[in-house]
Amino acid sequence: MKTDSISITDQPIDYAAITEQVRSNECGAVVLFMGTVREMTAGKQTVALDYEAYPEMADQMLQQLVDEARDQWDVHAISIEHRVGHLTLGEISVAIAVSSAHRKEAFEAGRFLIDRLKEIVPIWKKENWADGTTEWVHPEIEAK
Amino acid sequence: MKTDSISITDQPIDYAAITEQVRSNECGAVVLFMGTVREMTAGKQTVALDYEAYPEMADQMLQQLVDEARDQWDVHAISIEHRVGHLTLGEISVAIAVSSAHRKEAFEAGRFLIDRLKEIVPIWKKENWADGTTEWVHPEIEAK
Amino acid sequence: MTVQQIQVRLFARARELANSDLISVQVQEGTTVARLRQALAEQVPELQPLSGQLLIAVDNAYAGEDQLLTETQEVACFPPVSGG
Amino acid sequence: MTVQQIQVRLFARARELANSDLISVQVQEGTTVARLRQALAEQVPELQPLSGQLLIAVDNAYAGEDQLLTETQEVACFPPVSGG
Repeated sequence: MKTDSISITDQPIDYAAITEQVRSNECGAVVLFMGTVREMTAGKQTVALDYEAYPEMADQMLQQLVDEARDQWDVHAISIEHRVGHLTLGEISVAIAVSSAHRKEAFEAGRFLIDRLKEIVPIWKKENWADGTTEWVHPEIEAK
Repeated sequence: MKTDSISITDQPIDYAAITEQVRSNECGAVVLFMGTVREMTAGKQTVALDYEAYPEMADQMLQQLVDEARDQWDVHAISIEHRVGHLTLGEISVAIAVSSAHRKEAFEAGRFLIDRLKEIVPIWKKENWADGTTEWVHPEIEAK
Repeated sequence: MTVQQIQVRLFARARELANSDLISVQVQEGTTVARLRQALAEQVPELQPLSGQLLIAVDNAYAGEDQLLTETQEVACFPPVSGG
Repeated sequence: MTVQQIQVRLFARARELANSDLISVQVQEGTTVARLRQALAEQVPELQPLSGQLLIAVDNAYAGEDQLLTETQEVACFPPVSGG
């Protein structure tokens, strides 16, 4: 039985390492999700994102998400890593790997984990727009 | 714009290479699915799987699946590799990577591609059970 | 009517049962997939364990039962797929 | 009633607006999250642009408005999250 893994890091994410953490002979399926820094958002060009976390609470919330996923799906192992600091275009901000005997569970738990992560894990990003301005991204006040 | 990639191979699958093929600054999301050789199936122990393909038709069907996925979702790039030959426990039989601007499309297209692959792509597997017997897996006659 | 030979590629359990990856089946010219199916059953009785399960592909696509067959097409016969 | 100081950690835009990652807020002893919110608004007017959006966490968990606060708890204040 593999143990789950959660971490907040200021180093580049090694997604193969995250994936290997969940692979097992007990599993027929692995799903890996990665968030990467996208250049264009709503017609505006980004050059970089700065991520900031409340690390102690983020750890707790990630653990809560792992527990919630295990309550709902029969998964074998979960590994989640979120990066903080200055990320340039194309870099990986988050990687979530889930393994399970069959594919349904790995897909559904993976989708659940990233959806919930974006709702409750205390991490924030600031856009560094190509025009030199910066802007914190806060979902509920984006419309402003 | 990245091009899609499909292949049938008798070599071990390098899932990082499949993943890198779809990554792009235009994307905020990458989903990778992998099928791996599971030791236990319905209480029986496997030691290996032999995969056989009808390679020319499998290529055509994989291309059809890519076209079907692109008809339904706004994805950036798709890369699919399926292995044939003798696979031992834990080895990767198939890897499917999908990238898109937002995560919804990558998850949905990835799930669609593996579901459809298992329905129409002419590839077959034979169980090498731990008791020394072998058995072709054919979904519609599994109940026998 | 003219008799023709259709070469049929076999895969997976069909290949193993027939102990060959290519068999020749004798049919009437202008035959259909459905008639090929009958001819296979008669001329290659080894495939009987897969009877009713066999799929027919023509030129790398799944074939309908009414599809006409010619000698120049690539025809294949195999059990339900189980890849992934 | 006794007055107490509550240390509040700030993150992201809240931290930038207040120009500090830790502020001290004066409240009555036995105060609630809702009253802390009021005290923040009065004593740290720099946070006004986030008014109505700020979330309060106590001991690394989201806090309800009626939750009681003590000096020994870790309290944090931040805008809606946007990780991933």
